[in-house]
Amino acid sequence: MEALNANEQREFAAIMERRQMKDFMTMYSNLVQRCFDDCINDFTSKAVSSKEETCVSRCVDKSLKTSERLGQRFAEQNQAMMQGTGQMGGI
Amino acid sequence: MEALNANEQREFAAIMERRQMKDFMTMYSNLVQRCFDDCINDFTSKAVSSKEETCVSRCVDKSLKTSERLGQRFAEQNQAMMQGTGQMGGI
Amino acid sequence: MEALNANEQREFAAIMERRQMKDFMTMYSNLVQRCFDDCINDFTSKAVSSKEETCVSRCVDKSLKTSERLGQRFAEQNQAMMQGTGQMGGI
Amino acid sequence: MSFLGFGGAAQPTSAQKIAAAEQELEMITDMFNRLSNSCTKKCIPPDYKEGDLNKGESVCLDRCVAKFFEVNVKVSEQMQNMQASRGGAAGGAFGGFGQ
Amino acid sequence: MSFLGFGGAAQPTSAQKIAAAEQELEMITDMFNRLSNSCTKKCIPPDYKEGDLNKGESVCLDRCVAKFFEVNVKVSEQMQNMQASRGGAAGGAFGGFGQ
Amino acid sequence: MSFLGFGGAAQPTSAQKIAAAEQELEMITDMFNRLSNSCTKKCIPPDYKEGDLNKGESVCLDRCVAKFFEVNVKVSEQMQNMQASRGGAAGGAFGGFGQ
Repeated sequence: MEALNANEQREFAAIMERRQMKDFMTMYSNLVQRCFDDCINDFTSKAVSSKEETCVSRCVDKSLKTSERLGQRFAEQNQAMMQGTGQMGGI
Repeated sequence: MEALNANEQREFAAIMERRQMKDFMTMYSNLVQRCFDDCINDFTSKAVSSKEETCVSRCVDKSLKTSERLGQRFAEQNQAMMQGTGQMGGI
Repeated sequence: MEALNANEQREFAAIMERRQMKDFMTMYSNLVQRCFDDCINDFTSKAVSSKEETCVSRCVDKSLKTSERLGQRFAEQNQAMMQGTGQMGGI
Repeated sequence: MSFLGFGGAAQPTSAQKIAAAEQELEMITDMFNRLSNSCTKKCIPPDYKEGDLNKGESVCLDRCVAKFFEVNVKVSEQMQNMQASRGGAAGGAFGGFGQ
Repeated sequence: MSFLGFGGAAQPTSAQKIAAAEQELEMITDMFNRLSNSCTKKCIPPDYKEGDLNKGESVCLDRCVAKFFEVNVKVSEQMQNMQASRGGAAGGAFGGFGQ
Repeated sequence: MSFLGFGGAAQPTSAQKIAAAEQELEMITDMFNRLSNSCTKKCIPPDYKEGDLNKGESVCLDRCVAKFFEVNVKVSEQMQNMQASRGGAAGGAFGGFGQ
Protein backbone atom coordinates (compact mmCIF):
# COMPACT_ATOMS: atom_id res chain seq x y z
CA MET A 1 0.00 0.00 0.00
CA GLU A 2 2.95 2.33 0.57
CA ALA A 3 3.50 2.47 -3.17
CA LEU A 4 0.27 4.31 -4.06
CA ASN A 5 0.93 7.71 -5.67
CA ALA A 6 -1.15 10.83 -5.04
CA ASN A 7 -3.75 10.04 -7.70
CA GLU A 8 -4.09 6.46 -6.58
CA GLN A 9 -4.43 7.55 -2.96
CA ARG A 10 -7.25 9.91 -3.92
CA GLU A 11 -9.07 7.13 -5.75
CA PHE A 12 -8.54 4.74 -2.86
CA ALA A 13 -9.86 7.34 -0.39
CA ALA A 14 -13.04 7.61 -2.47
CA ILE A 15 -13.49 3.85 -2.35
CA MET A 16 -12.99 3.86 1.41
CA GLU A 17 -15.57 6.59 1.83
CA ARG A 18 -18.15 4.57 -0.07
CA ARG A 19 -17.43 1.66 2.25
CA GLN A 20 -17.81 3.64 5.45
CA MET A 21 -21.59 3.90 5.46
CA LYS A 22 -21.87 0.17 4.78
CA ASP A 23 -19.43 -0.65 7.58
CA PHE A 24 -21.32 1.60 9.97
CA MET A 25 -24.57 -0.15 9.07
CA THR A 26 -23.05 -3.56 9.71
CA MET A 27 -21.66 -2.35 13.03
CA TYR A 28 -25.06 -1.01 14.01
CA SER A 29 -26.89 -4.20 13.01
CA ASN A 30 -24.42 -6.37 14.89
CA LEU A 31 -24.90 -4.19 17.96
CA VAL A 32 -28.69 -4.48 17.84
CA GLN A 33 -28.53 -8.22 17.32
CA ARG A 34 -26.04 -8.82 20.13
CA CYS A 35 -27.95 -6.74 22.67
CA PHE A 36 -31.27 -8.24 21.63
CA ASP A 37 -29.92 -11.79 21.85
CA ASP A 38 -28.30 -11.21 25.24
CA CYS A 39 -31.00 -9.10 26.91
CA ILE A 40 -34.40 -10.13 25.56
CA ASN A 41 -35.52 -13.51 26.81
CA ASP A 42 -39.00 -12.99 28.18
CA PHE A 43 -41.84 -13.35 25.71
CA THR A 44 -44.78 -13.22 28.11
CA SER A 45 -45.31 -9.63 26.96
CA LYS A 46 -44.77 -7.74 23.70
CA ALA A 47 -43.24 -4.71 25.44
CA VAL A 48 -39.62 -4.46 26.51
CA SER A 49 -39.51 -4.48 30.33
CA SER A 50 -37.55 -1.87 32.29
CA LYS A 51 -35.11 -4.58 33.35
CA GLU A 52 -34.55 -5.53 29.72
CA GLU A 53 -34.22 -1.89 28.77
CA THR A 54 -31.47 -1.37 31.34
CA CYS A 55 -29.70 -4.44 30.04
CA VAL A 56 -29.87 -3.19 26.43
CA SER A 57 -28.58 0.23 27.42
CA ARG A 58 -25.59 -1.21 29.28
CA CYS A 59 -24.98 -3.67 26.47
CA VAL A 60 -24.76 -0.84 23.93
CA ASP A 61 -22.50 1.12 26.23
CA LYS A 62 -20.20 -1.78 26.96
CA SER A 63 -20.12 -2.99 23.37
CA LEU A 64 -19.02 0.42 22.09
CA LYS A 65 -16.31 0.61 24.74
CA THR A 66 -15.22 -2.92 23.92
CA SER A 67 -15.04 -2.10 20.24
CA GLU A 68 -13.06 1.07 20.93
CA ARG A 69 -10.53 -0.75 23.09
CA LEU A 70 -10.20 -3.63 20.64
CA GLY A 71 -9.72 -1.12 17.82
CA GLN A 72 -6.87 0.59 19.68
CA ARG A 73 -5.08 -2.65 20.52
CA PHE A 74 -5.64 -3.99 17.04
CA ALA A 75 -4.14 -0.86 15.48
CA GLU A 76 -1.12 -1.09 17.78
CA GLN A 77 -0.51 -4.74 17.04
CA ASN A 78 -1.05 -4.22 13.34
CA GLN A 79 1.42 -1.32 13.38
CA ALA A 80 3.97 -3.41 15.27
CA MET A 81 3.55 -6.29 12.86
CA MET A 82 3.94 -4.04 9.83
CA GLN A 83 7.23 -2.81 11.27
CA GLY A 84 8.33 -6.39 11.57
CA THR A 85 8.94 -6.40 15.30
CA GLY A 86 6.10 -8.79 16.03
CA GLN A 87 6.31 -7.84 19.69
CA MET A 88 4.53 -5.28 21.82
CA GLY A 89 5.62 -4.15 25.26
CA GLY A 90 4.66 -5.53 28.56
CA ILE A 91 1.08 -6.32 29.53
CA MET B 1 -37.33 5.93 -1.55
CA GLU B 2 -40.61 7.74 -2.16
CA ALA B 3 -38.78 10.24 -4.38
CA LEU B 4 -37.96 7.77 -7.20
CA ASN B 5 -39.56 8.77 -10.52
CA ALA B 6 -40.95 6.30 -13.03
CA ASN B 7 -37.64 5.69 -14.81
CA GLU B 8 -35.80 5.23 -11.55
CA GLN B 9 -38.46 2.88 -10.28
CA ARG B 10 -38.09 0.75 -13.41
CA GLU B 11 -34.33 0.56 -12.95
CA PHE B 12 -34.73 -0.27 -9.27
CA ALA B 13 -37.21 -3.02 -10.09
CA ALA B 14 -34.66 -4.57 -12.45
CA ILE B 15 -32.06 -4.55 -9.68
CA MET B 16 -34.50 -6.19 -7.29
CA GLU B 17 -35.29 -8.88 -9.81
CA ARG B 18 -31.62 -9.76 -10.17
CA ARG B 19 -31.43 -10.06 -6.39
CA GLN B 20 -34.41 -12.34 -6.03
CA MET B 21 -32.79 -15.52 -7.30
CA LYS B 22 -29.83 -14.93 -5.01
CA ASP B 23 -32.09 -14.33 -2.02
CA PHE B 24 -34.04 -17.48 -2.77
CA MET B 25 -30.80 -19.46 -2.94
CA THR B 26 -29.67 -18.13 0.41
CA MET B 27 -33.05 -18.93 1.92
CA TYR B 28 -32.88 -22.46 0.55
CA SER B 29 -29.32 -23.03 1.79
CA ASN B 30 -30.17 -21.72 5.25
CA LEU B 31 -33.15 -24.05 5.35
CA VAL B 32 -31.08 -27.10 4.42
CA GLN B 33 -28.40 -26.21 6.93
CA ARG B 34 -30.82 -25.58 9.78
CA CYS B 35 -32.74 -28.81 9.26
CA PHE B 36 -29.56 -30.81 8.77
CA ASP B 37 -28.02 -29.37 11.94
CA ASP B 38 -31.13 -29.93 14.03
CA CYS B 39 -32.19 -33.35 12.72
CA ILE B 40 -29.09 -35.31 11.70
CA ASN B 41 -27.04 -36.47 14.65
CA ASP B 42 -26.52 -40.16 14.11
CA PHE B 43 -23.48 -41.15 12.05
CA THR B 44 -23.56 -44.90 12.59
CA SER B 45 -25.00 -45.19 9.08
CA LYS B 46 -24.63 -43.22 5.86
CA ALA B 47 -28.34 -43.27 5.11
CA VAL B 48 -30.88 -40.87 6.57
CA SER B 49 -33.13 -42.85 8.96
CA SER B 50 -36.92 -42.62 8.78
CA LYS B 51 -36.92 -40.81 12.12
CA GLU B 52 -34.47 -38.25 10.76
CA GLU B 53 -36.48 -37.93 7.58
CA THR B 54 -39.63 -37.11 9.55
CA CYS B 55 -37.70 -34.54 11.53
CA VAL B 56 -36.34 -32.89 8.37
CA SER B 57 -39.78 -32.80 6.80
CA ARG B 58 -41.35 -31.15 9.85
CA CYS B 59 -38.39 -28.79 10.14
CA VAL B 60 -38.89 -27.60 6.55
CA ASP B 61 -42.61 -27.24 7.14
CA LYS B 62 -42.23 -25.35 10.39
CA SER B 63 -39.39 -23.17 9.13
CA LEU B 64 -41.41 -22.01 6.14
CA LYS B 65 -44.39 -21.23 8.37
CA THR B 66 -42.11 -19.42 10.80
CA SER B 67 -40.60 -17.38 8.01
CA GLU B 68 -44.04 -16.52 6.63
CA ARG B 69 -45.31 -15.36 10.03
CA LEU B 70 -42.16 -13.38 10.76
CA GLY B 71 -42.40 -11.76 7.33
CA GLN B 72 -45.97 -10.65 7.99
CA ARG B 73 -45.18 -9.20 11.42
CA PHE B 74 -42.02 -7.59 10.13
CA ALA B 75 -43.90 -5.90 7.29
CA GLU B 76 -46.53 -4.61 9.72
CA GLN B 77 -43.98 -3.24 12.15
CA ASN B 78 -41.96 -1.74 9.35
CA GLN B 79 -45.07 -0.09 7.95
CA ALA B 80 -46.01 1.26 11.37
CA MET B 81 -42.51 2.61 11.92
CA MET B 82 -42.43 4.29 8.52
CA GLN B 83 -45.66 6.06 9.43
CA GLY B 84 -44.00 7.29 12.57
CA THR B 85 -46.41 5.69 15.01
CA GLY B 86 -43.85 3.26 16.37
CA GLN B 87 -46.67 1.32 18.01
CA MET B 88 -48.76 -1.67 16.95
CA GLY B 89 -52.01 -2.70 18.54
CA GLY B 90 -52.54 -5.16 21.24
CA ILE B 91 -50.92 -8.56 21.50
CA MET C 1 -22.50 -25.29 -17.53
CA GLU C 2 -21.67 -27.89 -20.18
CA ALA C 3 -22.95 -25.52 -22.85
CA LEU C 4 -20.13 -22.94 -22.54
CA ASN C 5 -18.10 -22.61 -25.75
CA ALA C 6 -14.33 -22.08 -25.83
CA ASN C 7 -14.50 -18.29 -25.54
CA GLU C 8 -16.98 -18.46 -22.72
CA GLN C 9 -14.88 -21.04 -20.92
CA ARG C 10 -11.86 -18.76 -21.14
CA GLU C 11 -13.81 -15.85 -19.69
CA PHE C 12 -15.21 -18.05 -16.94
CA ALA C 13 -11.72 -19.31 -16.08
CA ALA C 14 -10.56 -15.70 -15.67
CA ILE C 15 -13.45 -15.04 -13.27
CA MET C 16 -12.60 -18.14 -11.28
CA GLU C 17 -8.98 -17.09 -11.03
CA ARG C 18 -9.96 -13.72 -9.56
CA ARG C 19 -12.06 -15.54 -6.98
CA GLN C 20 -9.32 -17.92 -5.92
CA MET C 21 -7.29 -15.45 -3.87
CA LYS C 22 -10.43 -14.32 -2.09
CA ASP C 23 -11.48 -17.89 -1.36
CA PHE C 24 -8.03 -18.70 -0.03
CA MET C 25 -8.17 -15.67 2.25
CA THR C 26 -11.56 -16.71 3.62
CA MET C 27 -10.28 -20.24 4.17
CA TYR C 28 -7.25 -18.91 6.00
CA SER C 29 -9.31 -16.56 8.19
CA ASN C 30 -11.75 -19.30 9.08
CA LEU C 31 -8.84 -21.53 10.03
CA VAL C 32 -7.28 -18.91 12.31
CA GLN C 33 -10.61 -18.16 13.94
CA ARG C 34 -11.51 -21.79 14.53
CA CYS C 35 -8.16 -22.70 16.05
CA PHE C 36 -8.08 -19.53 18.15
CA ASP C 37 -11.61 -20.15 19.44
CA ASP C 38 -10.96 -23.79 20.25
CA CYS C 39 -7.43 -23.52 21.69
CA ILE C 40 -7.03 -20.14 23.39
CA ASN C 41 -8.95 -19.89 26.62
CA ASP C 42 -6.47 -18.68 29.20
CA PHE C 43 -6.10 -14.93 29.54
CA THR C 44 -3.89 -14.79 32.62
CA SER C 45 -0.98 -14.05 30.28
CA LYS C 46 -0.60 -12.24 26.95
CA ALA C 47 1.66 -14.91 25.49
CA VAL C 48 0.44 -18.13 23.88
CA SER C 49 1.46 -21.04 26.16
CA SER C 50 3.22 -24.11 24.80
CA LYS C 51 0.10 -26.16 25.50
CA GLU C 52 -1.98 -23.72 23.50
CA GLU C 53 0.62 -23.71 20.73
CA THR C 54 0.46 -27.49 20.44
CA CYS C 55 -3.32 -27.31 20.30
CA VAL C 56 -3.21 -24.67 17.53
CA SER C 57 -0.72 -26.68 15.51
CA ARG C 58 -2.83 -29.85 15.71
CA CYS C 59 -5.96 -27.86 14.98
CA VAL C 60 -4.43 -26.48 11.76
CA ASP C 61 -3.23 -29.93 10.81
CA LYS C 62 -6.53 -31.63 11.51
CA SER C 63 -8.60 -28.86 9.92
CA LEU C 64 -6.67 -29.08 6.66
CA LYS C 65 -7.05 -32.86 6.60
CA THR C 66 -10.73 -32.52 7.40
CA SER C 67 -11.19 -30.02 4.60
CA GLU C 68 -9.32 -32.23 2.15
CA ARG C 69 -11.42 -35.27 3.01
CA LEU C 70 -14.66 -33.31 2.88
CA GLY C 71 -13.61 -31.86 -0.47
CA GLN C 72 -13.03 -35.33 -1.92
CA ARG C 73 -16.35 -36.72 -0.68
CA PHE C 74 -18.17 -33.59 -1.76
CA ALA C 75 -16.74 -33.83 -5.26
CA GLU C 76 -17.74 -37.50 -5.50
CA GLN C 77 -21.26 -36.88 -4.30
CA ASN C 78 -21.60 -33.86 -6.54
CA GLN C 79 -20.39 -35.90 -9.49
CA ALA C 80 -22.81 -38.70 -8.69
CA MET C 81 -25.68 -36.26 -8.36
CA MET C 82 -24.86 -34.57 -11.66
CA GLN C 83 -25.02 -37.97 -13.35
CA GLY C 84 -28.44 -38.40 -11.91
CA THR C 85 -27.72 -41.54 -9.92
CA GLY C 86 -28.10 -39.82 -6.57
CA GLN C 87 -26.43 -42.81 -4.94
CA MET C 88 -22.86 -43.62 -3.98
CA GLY C 89 -21.56 -47.04 -3.18
CA GLY C 90 -21.12 -48.65 0.09
CA ILE C 91 -19.82 -46.95 3.19
CA MET D 1 -34.09 3.67 7.39
CA SER D 2 -35.32 6.94 8.63
CA PHE D 3 -35.22 6.05 12.32
CA LEU D 4 -31.45 5.95 12.09
CA GLY D 5 -31.43 9.67 11.55
CA PHE D 6 -29.71 9.64 8.16
CA GLY D 7 -30.82 11.40 5.05
CA GLY D 8 -30.29 15.07 4.40
CA ALA D 9 -28.14 16.63 1.63
CA ALA D 10 -29.83 18.35 -1.30
CA GLN D 11 -30.83 17.20 -4.82
CA PRO D 12 -29.30 13.76 -5.30
CA THR D 13 -28.77 12.38 -8.81
CA SER D 14 -30.76 9.46 -10.20
CA ALA D 15 -27.85 7.08 -9.62
CA GLN D 16 -27.54 8.23 -6.02
CA LYS D 17 -31.26 7.85 -5.39
CA ILE D 18 -31.25 4.32 -6.84
CA ALA D 19 -28.15 3.39 -4.87
CA ALA D 20 -29.78 4.72 -1.70
CA ALA D 21 -32.95 2.73 -2.40
CA GLU D 22 -30.85 -0.37 -3.01
CA GLN D 23 -28.93 0.18 0.21
CA GLU D 24 -32.18 0.64 2.11
CA LEU D 25 -33.54 -2.59 0.66
CA GLU D 26 -30.33 -4.41 1.58
CA MET D 27 -30.44 -3.10 5.11
CA ILE D 28 -34.07 -4.10 5.57
CA THR D 29 -33.31 -7.57 4.20
CA ASP D 30 -30.33 -7.88 6.52
CA MET D 31 -32.43 -6.75 9.47
CA PHE D 32 -35.10 -9.32 8.63
CA ASN D 33 -32.51 -12.07 8.38
CA ARG D 34 -31.08 -11.19 11.78
CA LEU D 35 -34.53 -10.98 13.34
CA SER D 36 -35.44 -14.34 11.79
CA ASN D 37 -32.35 -15.89 13.21
CA SER D 38 -32.85 -14.52 16.71
CA CYS D 39 -36.60 -15.09 16.96
CA THR D 40 -36.38 -18.63 15.59
CA LYS D 41 -33.73 -19.48 18.20
CA LYS D 42 -35.78 -17.91 20.98
CA CYS D 43 -39.20 -19.26 20.02
CA ILE D 44 -38.88 -22.52 18.07
CA PRO D 45 -37.48 -25.54 19.92
CA PRO D 46 -35.29 -27.58 17.52
CA ASP D 47 -37.00 -30.91 18.12
CA TYR D 48 -39.82 -30.54 15.57
CA LYS D 49 -42.54 -32.65 17.17
CA GLU D 50 -44.94 -31.23 14.62
CA GLY D 51 -44.74 -29.34 11.35
CA ASP D 52 -47.20 -26.65 12.39
CA LEU D 53 -46.55 -23.67 14.60
CA ASN D 54 -48.45 -24.12 17.84
CA LYS D 55 -50.18 -21.29 19.68
CA GLY D 56 -47.28 -20.63 22.06
CA GLU D 57 -44.72 -20.50 19.27
CA SER D 58 -46.87 -18.18 17.18
CA VAL D 59 -47.41 -15.72 20.01
CA CYS D 60 -43.74 -15.86 20.91
CA LEU D 61 -42.78 -15.00 17.31
CA ASP D 62 -45.20 -12.05 17.23
CA ARG D 63 -43.86 -10.63 20.47
CA CYS D 64 -40.30 -11.29 19.43
CA VAL D 65 -40.73 -9.18 16.29
CA ALA D 66 -42.31 -6.35 18.30
CA LYS D 67 -39.47 -6.45 20.82
CA PHE D 68 -36.82 -6.55 18.11
CA PHE D 69 -38.19 -3.34 16.62
CA GLU D 70 -38.42 -1.71 20.04
CA VAL D 71 -34.80 -2.61 20.82
CA ASN D 72 -33.82 -1.27 17.42
CA VAL D 73 -35.43 2.09 18.19
CA LYS D 74 -33.85 2.23 21.66
CA VAL D 75 -30.37 1.45 20.38
CA SER D 76 -30.78 4.04 17.64
CA GLU D 77 -31.87 6.69 20.16
CA GLN D 78 -29.02 5.88 22.50
CA MET D 79 -26.45 6.16 19.73
CA GLN D 80 -27.92 9.47 18.54
CA ASN D 81 -27.74 10.83 22.08
CA MET D 82 -24.14 9.73 22.39
CA GLN D 83 -23.27 11.24 19.05
CA ALA D 84 -24.99 14.50 20.00
CA SER D 85 -23.18 14.72 23.34
CA ARG D 86 -19.85 13.93 21.69
CA GLY D 87 -20.60 16.32 18.88
CA GLY D 88 -19.37 13.95 16.20
CA ALA D 89 -19.14 10.45 14.83
CA ALA D 90 -18.98 7.62 17.34
CA GLY D 91 -16.61 4.71 16.86
CA GLY D 92 -13.13 4.62 15.46
CA ALA D 93 -11.33 3.25 12.45
CA PHE D 94 -12.64 -0.24 13.13
CA GLY D 95 -16.32 -0.50 13.66
CA GLY D 96 -17.38 -4.14 13.50
CA PHE D 97 -18.96 -5.86 16.46
CA GLY D 98 -18.84 -9.38 15.13
CA GLN D 99 -21.94 -11.47 15.40
CA MET E 1 -27.76 -26.97 -9.54
CA SER E 2 -30.08 -29.08 -11.53
CA PHE E 3 -31.66 -30.86 -8.57
CA LEU E 4 -33.27 -27.57 -7.58
CA GLY E 5 -35.39 -27.76 -10.68
CA PHE E 6 -34.15 -24.54 -12.27
CA GLY E 7 -32.92 -24.04 -15.78
CA GLY E 8 -35.20 -23.85 -18.74
CA ALA E 9 -35.73 -20.78 -21.03
CA ALA E 10 -34.34 -20.83 -24.56
CA GLN E 11 -31.08 -19.56 -26.12
CA PRO E 12 -29.33 -17.55 -23.43
CA THR E 13 -26.64 -15.02 -24.39
CA SER E 14 -22.96 -15.54 -23.61
CA ALA E 15 -23.12 -13.11 -20.70
CA GLN E 16 -26.12 -14.93 -19.27
CA LYS E 17 -24.45 -18.32 -19.63
CA ILE E 18 -21.31 -17.08 -17.89
CA ALA E 19 -23.33 -15.41 -15.14
CA ALA E 20 -25.25 -18.65 -14.64
CA ALA E 21 -22.01 -20.66 -14.46
CA GLU E 22 -20.66 -18.16 -11.95
CA GLN E 23 -23.81 -18.37 -9.87
CA GLU E 24 -23.67 -22.14 -9.95
CA LEU E 25 -20.05 -22.07 -8.81
CA GLU E 26 -20.92 -19.67 -5.99
CA MET E 27 -23.77 -21.84 -4.87
CA ILE E 28 -21.66 -24.97 -4.85
CA THR E 29 -18.93 -23.16 -2.89
CA ASP E 30 -21.51 -21.90 -0.41
CA MET E 31 -22.94 -25.38 -0.05
CA PHE E 32 -19.50 -26.82 0.57
CA ASN E 33 -18.78 -24.18 3.20
CA ARG E 34 -22.00 -24.95 5.03
CA LEU E 35 -21.41 -28.68 4.84
CA SER E 36 -17.85 -28.18 6.14
CA ASN E 37 -19.13 -26.18 9.02
CA SER E 38 -21.82 -28.66 9.98
CA CYS E 39 -19.80 -31.83 9.51
CA THR E 40 -16.79 -30.46 11.36
CA LYS E 41 -18.99 -29.56 14.32
CA LYS E 42 -20.66 -32.96 14.28
CA CYS E 43 -17.58 -35.13 13.72
CA ILE E 44 -14.45 -33.38 15.04
CA PRO E 45 -14.20 -32.82 18.81
CA PRO E 46 -12.53 -29.44 19.48
CA ASP E 47 -9.84 -30.76 21.82
CA TYR E 48 -7.26 -31.76 19.19
CA LYS E 49 -5.50 -34.60 20.98
CA GLU E 50 -3.82 -35.39 17.68
CA GLY E 51 -3.25 -33.71 14.33
CA ASP E 52 -4.45 -36.67 12.28
CA LEU E 53 -8.00 -37.73 11.59
CA ASN E 54 -8.66 -40.98 13.38
CA LYS E 55 -10.77 -43.78 11.92
CA GLY E 56 -13.96 -42.75 13.71
CA GLU E 57 -13.67 -39.14 12.63
CA SER E 58 -12.96 -40.09 9.01
CA VAL E 59 -15.94 -42.39 8.77
CA CYS E 60 -18.14 -39.81 10.46
CA LEU E 61 -17.09 -37.17 7.89
CA ASP E 62 -17.82 -39.52 4.98
CA ARG E 63 -21.29 -40.35 6.28
CA CYS E 64 -21.94 -36.74 7.15
CA VAL E 65 -21.31 -35.67 3.53
CA ALA E 66 -23.58 -38.42 2.23
CA LYS E 67 -26.34 -37.41 4.64
CA PHE E 68 -25.97 -33.73 3.81
CA PHE E 69 -26.56 -34.48 0.14
CA GLU E 70 -29.50 -36.71 0.96
CA VAL E 71 -31.10 -34.01 3.12
CA ASN E 72 -30.49 -31.51 0.33
CA VAL E 73 -32.38 -33.71 -2.13
CA LYS E 74 -35.23 -34.30 0.32
CA VAL E 75 -35.65 -30.60 1.10
CA SER E 76 -35.56 -29.80 -2.60
CA GLU E 77 -38.26 -32.40 -3.34
CA GLN E 78 -40.45 -31.20 -0.51
CA MET E 79 -40.25 -27.60 -1.69
CA GLN E 80 -41.02 -28.60 -5.26
CA ASN E 81 -44.06 -30.52 -4.08
CA MET E 82 -45.24 -27.55 -2.05
CA GLN E 83 -44.69 -25.22 -4.97
CA ALA E 84 -46.56 -27.56 -7.28
CA SER E 85 -49.53 -27.89 -4.91
CA ARG E 86 -49.64 -24.13 -4.39
CA GLY E 87 -49.20 -23.53 -8.11
CA GLY E 88 -46.67 -20.79 -7.60
CA ALA E 89 -43.66 -19.43 -5.77
CA ALA E 90 -43.38 -20.29 -2.10
CA GLY E 91 -42.29 -17.73 0.43
CA GLY E 92 -43.08 -14.05 0.64
CA ALA E 93 -41.28 -10.76 0.33
CA PHE E 94 -38.83 -11.79 3.00
CA GLY E 95 -37.21 -15.10 2.52
CA GLY E 96 -34.17 -15.43 4.76
CA PHE E 97 -34.00 -18.12 7.39
CA GLY E 98 -30.98 -16.87 9.26
CA GLN E 99 -28.22 -19.27 10.07
CA MET F 1 -0.87 -8.57 4.68
CA SER F 2 2.79 -9.11 4.39
CA PHE F 3 3.01 -11.84 7.03
CA LEU F 4 1.02 -14.09 4.74
CA GLY F 5 3.91 -14.15 2.35
CA PHE F 6 2.14 -12.66 -0.61
CA GLY F 7 3.28 -9.79 -2.75
CA GLY F 8 5.92 -10.12 -5.43
CA ALA F 9 5.44 -9.70 -9.20
CA ALA F 10 6.84 -6.64 -10.95
CA GLN F 11 5.35 -3.23 -11.91
CA PRO F 12 1.62 -3.49 -11.27
CA THR F 13 -0.77 -1.06 -12.93
CA SER F 14 -2.65 1.65 -11.01
CA ALA F 15 -5.85 -0.38 -11.10
CA GLN F 16 -4.04 -3.43 -9.75
CA LYS F 17 -2.42 -1.43 -6.96
CA ILE F 18 -5.74 0.08 -5.92
CA ALA F 19 -7.45 -3.30 -6.06
CA ALA F 20 -4.68 -4.75 -3.91
CA ALA F 21 -5.00 -1.93 -1.38
CA GLU F 22 -8.74 -2.47 -1.32
CA GLN F 23 -8.31 -6.20 -0.80
CA GLU F 24 -5.82 -5.56 1.99
CA LEU F 25 -8.28 -3.19 3.67
CA GLU F 26 -11.06 -5.75 3.34
CA MET F 27 -8.92 -8.46 4.82
CA ILE F 28 -7.87 -6.31 7.76
CA THR F 29 -11.50 -5.34 8.38
CA ASP F 30 -12.53 -8.98 8.23
CA MET F 31 -9.74 -9.93 10.61
CA PHE F 32 -10.82 -7.23 13.05
CA ASN F 33 -14.43 -8.40 12.90
CA ARG F 34 -13.42 -11.97 13.65
CA LEU F 35 -11.14 -10.89 16.48
CA SER F 36 -13.93 -8.71 17.91
CA ASN F 37 -16.30 -11.59 17.82
CA SER F 38 -13.93 -14.04 19.47
CA CYS F 39 -12.54 -11.68 22.12
CA THR F 40 -15.97 -10.35 23.09
CA LYS F 41 -17.21 -13.92 23.58
CA LYS F 42 -14.14 -14.84 25.61
CA CYS F 43 -13.87 -11.69 27.76
CA ILE F 44 -17.29 -10.04 28.15
CA PRO F 45 -19.95 -11.96 30.11
CA PRO F 46 -23.37 -11.36 28.50
CA ASP F 47 -25.15 -10.24 31.66
CA TYR F 48 -24.22 -6.54 31.54
CA LYS F 49 -24.22 -5.68 35.24
CA GLU F 50 -22.60 -2.38 34.31
CA GLY F 51 -22.04 -0.32 31.17
CA ASP F 52 -18.34 0.18 31.75
CA LEU F 53 -15.55 -2.27 31.09
CA ASN F 54 -14.09 -3.37 34.42
CA LYS F 55 -10.39 -3.95 34.99
CA GLY F 56 -10.56 -7.70 34.44
CA GLU F 57 -12.48 -7.36 31.18
CA SER F 58 -10.10 -4.68 29.88
CA VAL F 59 -7.00 -6.73 30.58
CA CYS F 60 -8.62 -9.80 29.07
CA LEU F 61 -9.39 -7.87 25.86
CA ASP F 62 -5.80 -6.61 25.61
CA ARG F 63 -4.34 -10.07 26.05
CA CYS F 64 -6.91 -11.55 23.69
CA VAL F 65 -5.83 -9.21 20.89
CA ALA F 66 -2.16 -10.02 21.48
CA LYS F 67 -2.88 -13.75 21.43
CA PHE F 68 -5.02 -13.46 18.31
CA PHE F 69 -2.12 -11.88 16.45
CA GLU F 70 0.31 -14.47 17.76
CA VAL F 71 -1.96 -17.32 16.63
CA ASN F 72 -2.29 -15.61 13.26
CA VAL F 73 1.48 -15.58 12.84
CA LYS F 74 1.84 -19.20 13.96
CA VAL F 75 -0.85 -20.44 11.60
CA SER F 76 0.71 -18.47 8.77
CA GLU F 77 4.14 -19.96 9.47
CA GLN F 78 2.77 -23.47 9.70
CA MET F 79 0.98 -23.14 6.37
CA GLN F 80 4.06 -21.72 4.70
CA ASN F 81 6.13 -24.64 5.99
CA MET F 82 3.57 -27.10 4.71
CA GLN F 83 3.44 -25.39 1.35
CA ALA F 84 7.23 -25.37 1.14
CA SER F 85 7.51 -29.07 2.00
CA ARG F 86 4.77 -29.95 -0.46
CA GLY F 87 6.30 -27.67 -3.04
CA GLY F 88 3.00 -26.22 -4.13
CA ALA F 89 -0.42 -24.89 -3.23
CA ALA F 90 -2.12 -26.49 -0.24
CA GLY F 91 -5.80 -27.33 -0.31
CA GLY F 92 -7.92 -28.51 -3.16
CA ALA F 93 -10.79 -27.27 -5.24
CA PHE F 94 -12.84 -26.56 -2.12
CA GLY F 95 -11.15 -24.49 0.48
CA GLY F 96 -13.71 -23.20 2.98
CA PHE F 97 -13.50 -24.14 6.64
CA GLY F 98 -16.84 -22.78 7.72
CA GLN F 99 -16.97 -20.79 10.89
